[in-house]
Amino acid sequence: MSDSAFTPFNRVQMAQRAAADIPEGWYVNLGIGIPTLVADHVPLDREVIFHSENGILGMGPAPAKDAIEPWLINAGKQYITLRQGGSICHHADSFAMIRGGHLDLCVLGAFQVADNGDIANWATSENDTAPAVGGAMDLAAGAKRLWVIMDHTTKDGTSKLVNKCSYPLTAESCVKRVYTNLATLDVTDRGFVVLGMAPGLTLENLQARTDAKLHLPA
Amino acid sequence: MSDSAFTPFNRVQMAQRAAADIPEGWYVNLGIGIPTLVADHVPLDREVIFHSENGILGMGPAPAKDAIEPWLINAGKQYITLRQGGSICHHADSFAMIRGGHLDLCVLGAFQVADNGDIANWATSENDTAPAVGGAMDLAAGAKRLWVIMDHTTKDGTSKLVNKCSYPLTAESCVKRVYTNLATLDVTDRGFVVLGMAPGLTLENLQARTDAKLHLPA
Amino acid sequence: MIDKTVQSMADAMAGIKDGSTVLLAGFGSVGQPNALIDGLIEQGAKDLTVAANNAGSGHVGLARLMELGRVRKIVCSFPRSSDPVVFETLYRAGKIELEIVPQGTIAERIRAAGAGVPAFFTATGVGTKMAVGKEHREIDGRTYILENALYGDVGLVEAWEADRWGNLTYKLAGRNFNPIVAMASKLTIVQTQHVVGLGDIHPDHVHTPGIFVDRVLHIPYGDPGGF
Amino acid sequence: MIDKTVQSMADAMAGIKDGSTVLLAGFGSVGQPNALIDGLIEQGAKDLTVAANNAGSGHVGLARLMELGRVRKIVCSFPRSSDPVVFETLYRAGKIELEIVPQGTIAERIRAAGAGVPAFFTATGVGTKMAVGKEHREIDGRTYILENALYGDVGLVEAWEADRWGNLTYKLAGRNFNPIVAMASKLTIVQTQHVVGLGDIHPDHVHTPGIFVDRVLHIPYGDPGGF
Repeated sequence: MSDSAFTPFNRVQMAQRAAADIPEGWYVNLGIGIPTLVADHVPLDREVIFHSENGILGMGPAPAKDAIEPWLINAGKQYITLRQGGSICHHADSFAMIRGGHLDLCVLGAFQVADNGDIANWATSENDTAPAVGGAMDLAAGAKRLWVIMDHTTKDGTSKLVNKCSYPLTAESCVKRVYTNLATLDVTDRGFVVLGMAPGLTLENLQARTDAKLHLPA
Repeated sequence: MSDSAFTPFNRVQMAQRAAADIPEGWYVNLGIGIPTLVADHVPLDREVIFHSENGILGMGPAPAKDAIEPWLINAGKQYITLRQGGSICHHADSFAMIRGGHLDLCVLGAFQVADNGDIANWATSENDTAPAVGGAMDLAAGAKRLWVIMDHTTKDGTSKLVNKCSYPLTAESCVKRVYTNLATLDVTDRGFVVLGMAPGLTLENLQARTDAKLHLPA
Repeated sequence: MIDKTVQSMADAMAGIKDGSTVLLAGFGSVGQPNALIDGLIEQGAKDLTVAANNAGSGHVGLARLMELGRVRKIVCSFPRSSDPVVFETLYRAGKIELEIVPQGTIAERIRAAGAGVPAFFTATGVGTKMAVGKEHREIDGRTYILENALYGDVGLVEAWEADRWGNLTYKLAGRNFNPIVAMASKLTIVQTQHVVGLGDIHPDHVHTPGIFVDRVLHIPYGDPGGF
Repeated sequence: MIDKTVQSMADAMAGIKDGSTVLLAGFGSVGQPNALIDGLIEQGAKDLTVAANNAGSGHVGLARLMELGRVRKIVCSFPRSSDPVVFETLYRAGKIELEIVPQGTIAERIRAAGAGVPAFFTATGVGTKMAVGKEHREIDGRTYILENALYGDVGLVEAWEADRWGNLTYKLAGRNFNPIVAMASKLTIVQTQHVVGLGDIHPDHVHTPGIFVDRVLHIPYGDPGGF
């Protein structure tokens, strides 16, 4: 396989692309890692209401170092701010928001996404010692939409967009869109549909890096 | 059957006897009717915390007419006061208190109580048109203890303490004590045990008015 | 800018369809969205299933909606009231369906609908008519029955304060079913006594976060008059 | 006069038995009853099952309790932490049992225990390792699994304010698991930053009503230091 010249998206660009697709008024939970960066690219005057599993609705940007409120942390245990209009609830109510289908969107990282929308993002082996699931299964199964932001392949070039997840599942048939460093793809009844690619990349080159079959929009 | 002279308890005395048996610190829900009177006979300095199904904990006495708070009503839709230390919660949390076994006591009226603790207090016929159950089934099944205050017999002399309820059940095997206008009785593994009787009444006379078999304390 | 406030009753009621399930908060006349019920009467949706604690009183509000033949079925715990003539007349004539549910079961079923719990076991009603035809199960030595979530297509709520994000507070016994009705309904419509600025409600004091609210209409009627 | 405040850690911990299930509130180091965990270490109960969001960090608090061999089983969603060495060492050595539960499922299981719901259906975990061996059921076209309530013999809670009836408030993210742990535990023990007079907490602002609280110990430590 010969590569033509192309420029993969960097982490910030991946977050920016997802951020650009979030309309005002959505209730959104962002997972740890690149998904967390998404919030930085939603302008404050486009009101998107960020949720954190530990009972926070209406998270704002990170605080200045001299303005930390020690009683305000997010699910990643980072200090946060609360926007005007933000509110607090207990853990069961917070997960009622998630599990009751009230979040418009959740953005998670993943190890693998299958072309039927299955996601694996919490353990890399069936025999993982002491795997940590946190709120990922609730978010994946509960949010109205699940988007994934992840690299297109592992460091050794193995595709993370697969026909069938080999890692333990987080949830079945729930991913709606994937933002990778190479492309943006929707998960549809036909499988992965390519919405956009990194500059200079061809569909052929993208397919060469992808286990799952890629489609163009109908 | 010939009656010896005796003086049945009146409604206030029935309420007083139950009130005297409630220790400080109990969380108590009082049903509509005579049970509501119980609160009037618990002195305020013996702190008993009264609960109402509509999310009220810490009900105080009825308000003076010129001091009504129109946003404070109880489950019987009467104006109430809230004691210092009182609190409000929503209906599901209020019934979580009931159904989760957090109330020390519920006092209800009843049509019939059986000697296995079954209670019938919400409908007088299997074919009742539009029977109204309210919170009675939750309270009967959920409270740690259920006491009943009721007349010993119907107006025509039919015993309300029975071997088996003929009216539709509210809950099974949950009544622990019954205060009637003739006696106080515990419901035990042996059935009804008479703890006290109206002045002048004999056990023989009480049994003559009672379908269920009466026992004396062991 | 998110602004869930609407300026007219017509906007508040827009889109409610025939055949909807409407969850109605309130207990007694406290915390009851009377203006919205009148709005629903005006709006015209019919063939409704209405879940509420009781089945209306007199000839106003829910009773009026039933009297107009717009309610196919009522789900409630206590159909009696000070003046239940409308309900009783319809019920005896076989013109309205009734599902009686213990008050705690109805509250928990509504909360379950909001929390993503489609069904749960409960001890309430075991051994009674309420348990007939329901799945029974013994768990740790006690018998329980299975109850289903009660979802609303529409929820009508009365708040004390609301902001433009739809954050709500309630006043005293006005809270009752309101927070769970808001959670359980696809379209939650709120009438509020006060509209306040964003941030005016302390984050620790919000009773219903805006995520559960779709539309807010300002109806500053003052105190409830009676029952 | 009801007075749930206790004057010493020994009084707060009195009667906790070997073999108890202990529900531990807190998320990160916020709203976490650190003093009570130290009290439990001192008190000596062993063979404990501990349910918490994670499995301790460093060699203090829950990690210390585990390191002392007092925890038979841990129920949590996220056993990893910045320094999970104690848990991982015990776990690899087969000296501690682990039950991994999705965070929302653990929260709902705890709430269910407090609310009289012994079991409920949920979509979380369907199709995953979490669903293995659990009852599956299709309801309205979606598959759910059955989860059981998670009851505490003892619940450890941190509050911001408490009064002598045991009414509590929490500060911001300090709320987290605290209200549901209080609901679900037979013996709920609270450490509070502030003891306030009865009536000082507005009835509309009480987060945990005293009915869910047994003992209150005043531990005014100030702000949490970090994670």
